[in-house]
Amino acid sequence: MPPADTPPVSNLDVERYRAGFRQMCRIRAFEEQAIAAAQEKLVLGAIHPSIGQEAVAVGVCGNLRKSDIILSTHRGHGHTMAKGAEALPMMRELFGRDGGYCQGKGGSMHIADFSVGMLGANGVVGANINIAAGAAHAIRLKGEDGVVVCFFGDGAINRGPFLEGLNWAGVFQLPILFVCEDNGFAATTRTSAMTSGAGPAARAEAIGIPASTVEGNDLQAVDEAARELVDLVRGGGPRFLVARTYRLTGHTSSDAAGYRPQAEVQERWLNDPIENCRKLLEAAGVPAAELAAIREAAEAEMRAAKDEAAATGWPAVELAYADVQDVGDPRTRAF
Amino acid sequence: MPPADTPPVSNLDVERYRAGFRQMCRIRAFEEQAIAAAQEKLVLGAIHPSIGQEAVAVGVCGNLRKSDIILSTHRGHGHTMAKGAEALPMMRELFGRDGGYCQGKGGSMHIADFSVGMLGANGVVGANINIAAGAAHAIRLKGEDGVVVCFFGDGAINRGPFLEGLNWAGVFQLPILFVCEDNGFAATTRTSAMTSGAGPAARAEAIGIPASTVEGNDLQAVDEAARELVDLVRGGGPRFLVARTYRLTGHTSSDAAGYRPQAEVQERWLNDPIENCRKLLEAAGVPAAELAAIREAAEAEMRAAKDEAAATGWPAVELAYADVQDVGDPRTRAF
Amino acid sequence: MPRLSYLEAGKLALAEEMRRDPLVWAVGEDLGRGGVFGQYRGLAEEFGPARISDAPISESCIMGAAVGAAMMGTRPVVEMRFSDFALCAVDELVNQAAKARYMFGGQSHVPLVVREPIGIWRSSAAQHSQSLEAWYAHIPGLVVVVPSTPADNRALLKAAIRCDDPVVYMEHKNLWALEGEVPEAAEPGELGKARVVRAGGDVTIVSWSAAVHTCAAAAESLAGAGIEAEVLDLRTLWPWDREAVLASVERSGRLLVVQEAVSVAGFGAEIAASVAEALHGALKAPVRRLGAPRIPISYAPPLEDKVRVTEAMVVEAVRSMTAAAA
Amino acid sequence: MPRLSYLEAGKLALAEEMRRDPLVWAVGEDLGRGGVFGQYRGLAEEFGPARISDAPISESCIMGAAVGAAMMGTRPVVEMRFSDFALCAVDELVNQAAKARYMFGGQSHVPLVVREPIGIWRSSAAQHSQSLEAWYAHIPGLVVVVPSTPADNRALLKAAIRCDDPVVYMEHKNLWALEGEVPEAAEPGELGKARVVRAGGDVTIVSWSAAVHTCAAAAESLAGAGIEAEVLDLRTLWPWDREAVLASVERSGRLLVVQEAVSVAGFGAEIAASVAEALHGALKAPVRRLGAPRIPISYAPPLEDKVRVTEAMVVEAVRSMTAAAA
Ligand SMILES: Cc1ncc(C[n+]2csc(CCOP(=O)(O)OP(=O)(O)O)c2C)c(N)n1
Ligand SMILES: Cc1ncc(C[n+]2csc(CCOP(=O)(O)OP(=O)(O)O)c2C)c(N)n1
Ligand SMILES: [Mg+2]
Ligand SMILES: [Mg+2]
Repeated sequence: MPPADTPPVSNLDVERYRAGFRQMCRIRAFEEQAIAAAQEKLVLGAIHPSIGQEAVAVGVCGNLRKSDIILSTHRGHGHTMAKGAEALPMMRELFGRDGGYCQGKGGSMHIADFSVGMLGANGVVGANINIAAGAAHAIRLKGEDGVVVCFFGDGAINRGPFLEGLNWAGVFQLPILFVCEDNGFAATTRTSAMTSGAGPAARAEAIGIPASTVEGNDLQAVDEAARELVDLVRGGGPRFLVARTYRLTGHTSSDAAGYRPQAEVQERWLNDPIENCRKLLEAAGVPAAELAAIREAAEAEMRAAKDEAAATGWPAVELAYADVQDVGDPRTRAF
Repeated sequence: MPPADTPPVSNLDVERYRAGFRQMCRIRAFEEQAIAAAQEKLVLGAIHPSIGQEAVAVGVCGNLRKSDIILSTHRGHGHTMAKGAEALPMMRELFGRDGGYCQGKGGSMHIADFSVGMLGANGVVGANINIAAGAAHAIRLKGEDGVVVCFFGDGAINRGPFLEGLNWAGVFQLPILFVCEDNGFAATTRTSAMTSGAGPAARAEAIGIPASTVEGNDLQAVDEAARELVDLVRGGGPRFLVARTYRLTGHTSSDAAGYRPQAEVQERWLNDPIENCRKLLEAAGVPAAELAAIREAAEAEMRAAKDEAAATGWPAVELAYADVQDVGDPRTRAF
Repeated sequence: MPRLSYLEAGKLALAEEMRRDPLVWAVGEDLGRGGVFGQYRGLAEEFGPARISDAPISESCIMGAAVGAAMMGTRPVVEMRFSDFALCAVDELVNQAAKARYMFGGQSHVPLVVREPIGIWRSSAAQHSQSLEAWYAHIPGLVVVVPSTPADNRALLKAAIRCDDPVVYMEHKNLWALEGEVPEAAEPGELGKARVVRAGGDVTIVSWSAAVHTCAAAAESLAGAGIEAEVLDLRTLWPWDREAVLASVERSGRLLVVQEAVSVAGFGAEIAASVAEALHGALKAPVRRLGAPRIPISYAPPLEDKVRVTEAMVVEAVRSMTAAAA
Repeated sequence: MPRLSYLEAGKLALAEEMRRDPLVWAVGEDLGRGGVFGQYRGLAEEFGPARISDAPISESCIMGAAVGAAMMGTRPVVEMRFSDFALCAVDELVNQAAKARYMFGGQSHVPLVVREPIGIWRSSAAQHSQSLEAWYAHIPGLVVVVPSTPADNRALLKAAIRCDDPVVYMEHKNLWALEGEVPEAAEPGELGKARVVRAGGDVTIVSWSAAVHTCAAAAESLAGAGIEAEVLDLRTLWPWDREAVLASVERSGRLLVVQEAVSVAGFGAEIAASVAEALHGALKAPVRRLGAPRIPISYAPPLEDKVRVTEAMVVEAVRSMTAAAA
């Protein structure tokens, strides 16, 4: 299922999409190395790979400033990297090692890099929506011109915060772009089976947030849609974007996803966003070898990140008592 | 603002609307006596009168069987009485006296009469929506043909359970009618100021629940809409009804409602549902004196209920420890 | 020293902090018209609707948005009306606010204050009367404040607003009208310091929030009978003033904890257990707790009263503790 | 006696109760494919999708709908995946389920079971590892069950399903694979009765859930050193077996409570305080508690380990308690 109409390649901004391609390759390679590390028991906690969804993260974040803010989900590696975080401290965080973004205290599900405006993945589905609304509220209160992007999955639209956070953004006309990554699944369940009505866009519209839908495996389409929406949101009010995509792996790295037919997955692999982008660039005249080299470089980078993370020591044990709170003695445990 | 077109009175079911008129008068009189009792410090907890909204409770509940179920809100006296509860045990409950429906343990905000299918008022806005969905789920599981009606206010549509409960009802296609009483206010706040988008009906539709809107101060309109919807719901799936009305008193009996212009309130009194119904019946040939007598009888009934409640003793103190739970000793307090 | 009500003192604290720091703002239902108890009356007029902000009936978003706004450097004060309604926002408070600083490895602070009025207030029944302070004391990352006087409501709300940790700030609904002296000085109080309500050497009574006043009254009448009780008002439950409690019990040899909350697994258990652990040898009588039975709160006054700890109960408990040791 | 895993034993209990009573049903995310830990695997095949029902990601509706369905006479078993996610449904559990019977004056029961897997499981971090059993023990109306063995997971889940009260049923995630003997007899267990894991006269160790196994191992090694510890597994925290605990401590003169949860305001405080109150004169050493420090749970193993109570810590605590008294 390749994107319906491949746009004319003549006036394609090749630089822009080459960078996007590279970023998608890096995310893919990061996920692959993370999965391998999980299989080798180097990553001990659950990880939720975003393989197949890279174009959403890259297409949206490519339109943000460093000072703009994103909030992510349990499936947050792609968003984090797309917003500008580096591979090694990310990998170290997944490994729970020293020098991880969260000092090894968060792991994959709480990955964050506040220095690039990435205010955290979240272990609770939908919880980031209200937090994102509040981040946008702060921008408005301070009279700044930043934008907040809140990523969440199609499963999150059935949680209360979806309603409360969108309504909040609408009432206060906050500078926030909601991005629903509709990958068809919530864990092992087809989201459609547990969702009543026409879906995320219709719900957003009913809450007064203009919504649009985009083919999420088409980097160019996501990029263009996001550019327009981020412009509207900056200094303006909220918008909603549904990106239709597919989770090419299992829910976690240890989920074989036997609940969906092989044929379905195979067909979806034909719409791999990276391959789509590769073809687009090739058609625009970028040599295949150059694109292959970008991909290989990304893979090498992530292999190195994995190796280096594996060679990194644990965080100092005393960190267990740090950053709990300013007030009171956290060591209190037993007398 | 009287109802736009008064329907032809010729084929009006006079019996039906005389009964409805009587029920509305009883609710109104109950509320008036409850307010008086609160002023006299006979009712000690907060009460939320439903004056002005009687046609919604009566019009909807008039289409239910005794075995059908309703769930109500903090503003629940009207729903409770319309579903068939008696005035005296209701009044006793508000007074916290012996013989109250909840043995005086619940008061106004937790009034309930399970024997007529009234499964409780609720002190938490919106909490009844999920509970109602579950009640309907049980009916479906047991293969019964009952219907659940869930009443809530326009303020409740901004709480998470609105989304979660409606989605649940849609997914499982439960026999439930959601009734949103849109009285324009949530406590001292105009609901419109805190609600984004087109309102309750649009939200319900977006969640896949067909919605309709009715003039809620017109007993006949509510009755007809409810009849059609209850028929569809019985053995079928969920429906949503918005009843547009107005809270003629303050939020509680001690709220002077100074936040809204006198002129607005005065204008709204011209659309008093009881007066609307009285006119309808008079136009259909019911003598004015008969209607006045119905109203006076209702007032006398409620005065008597108030007096009798005031003359009733407190519940036995040991009841404080009853009905906590089967397991464990609730008296545990101090050693 | 001017006299203010507990409610006015809280309002003054918020106003002072808002004047001092433009990043402080408050949000909750009906705040524009003063809030449900009038704690915000007049503030919207001074600070405008953006800083004294109304909110939809969306407790989970009020709390969750405050988390995001706090991470972005503002200082939200969020109003929950009744602590019972904060149960609609527990994920936001406990999984998000309390843990964000830690789980993100110190990249962020979450300086928010959640005002959660607690306690029994005549005939408010099971969903408008709870005191769940013990819950929050159990959660790493949270500060728990339970003021009992107008002066403390001013000083501690100011401290809470300036604190970089998320603070659960529990005012007692039955104290709104209580008047008391409030120092002119606008200094914030210190979190974690108990107040000696009354000195005495025969027994240490530890309490907080409205129950402090019951204890003070009981101590007065005990004094008439020759028993000198020391009454400590903890003021904050996390951190709680372990040192002050231990020092007092070391002198008196007797501990009675008095709380309005359900006794089973209430915070009183933490204090009683801590004292029993630390001062076993110094105790002249077993530690004791008074609190509510494990029942929901009733509407009918005589039933509602069954959960109250009365002055007579405190007197009786102290008498039996002192008699036992004699 | 057949050997079953803790997970299989829970599954068997649910299947048996569903066969016995057509009004028992289960609902939660992904149940149709076995649930997140496989605790429901195969059940949808036997009972169909209406009785082993999938759910949207709507914890508050899962819980709230269960309240309504329970009031209508069915017996829902609701699955929260991780007890942490139940924090999205606290109003439904605490304000609604726990109070409905009482505040409606006995007009209704709310026979629901909430399965809330608790505890530390390697590298699951702050939002997937909590043990908040103390919270629910504090709430009138709730039953709290914390099984530690396959046999108990079968017997107590059956008891929970048959109980007319709302039950918070907390399985420990680290025990899923634990195998043990499970009696053939399909009788439900009794709520509120502790199990004597090991008899001994020198010290009483009270514990529950996974920590019981740490205590049992510690008791073994203490026995090697001539110290006989009695280990009690409470199994349920409300009701908790006060009689059994007091009787044991009366004999041993020493109490150590061991819990995985945060120690501050944990349920261990209730037990320690109760024992100190009731048996002050009989104690040969001060009561003691072991539990987690007041920090969120980390992802990195060495930091995560900082919250664990280890066998060595239990041994050390008992040694110092018995030494002190010698
Ligand atoms: C409140 C809550 N409920 C359940 C879960 C368990 N859970 C983790 S991810 C997930 C599926 C989420 O689906 P979706 O939002 O579509 O995101 P996706 O995984 O597809 O990216 C579930 C149910 C959770 N983390 N939080
Ligand atoms: C969760 C929650 N938040 C706040 C309140 C306080 N409160 C009680 S009634 C009310 C207004 C409700 O408005 P609406 O739903 O429109 O019902 P109405 O009072 O108009 O009948 C509020 C905010 C509450 N009871 N529960
Ligand atoms: Mg999804
Ligand atoms: Mg309203």
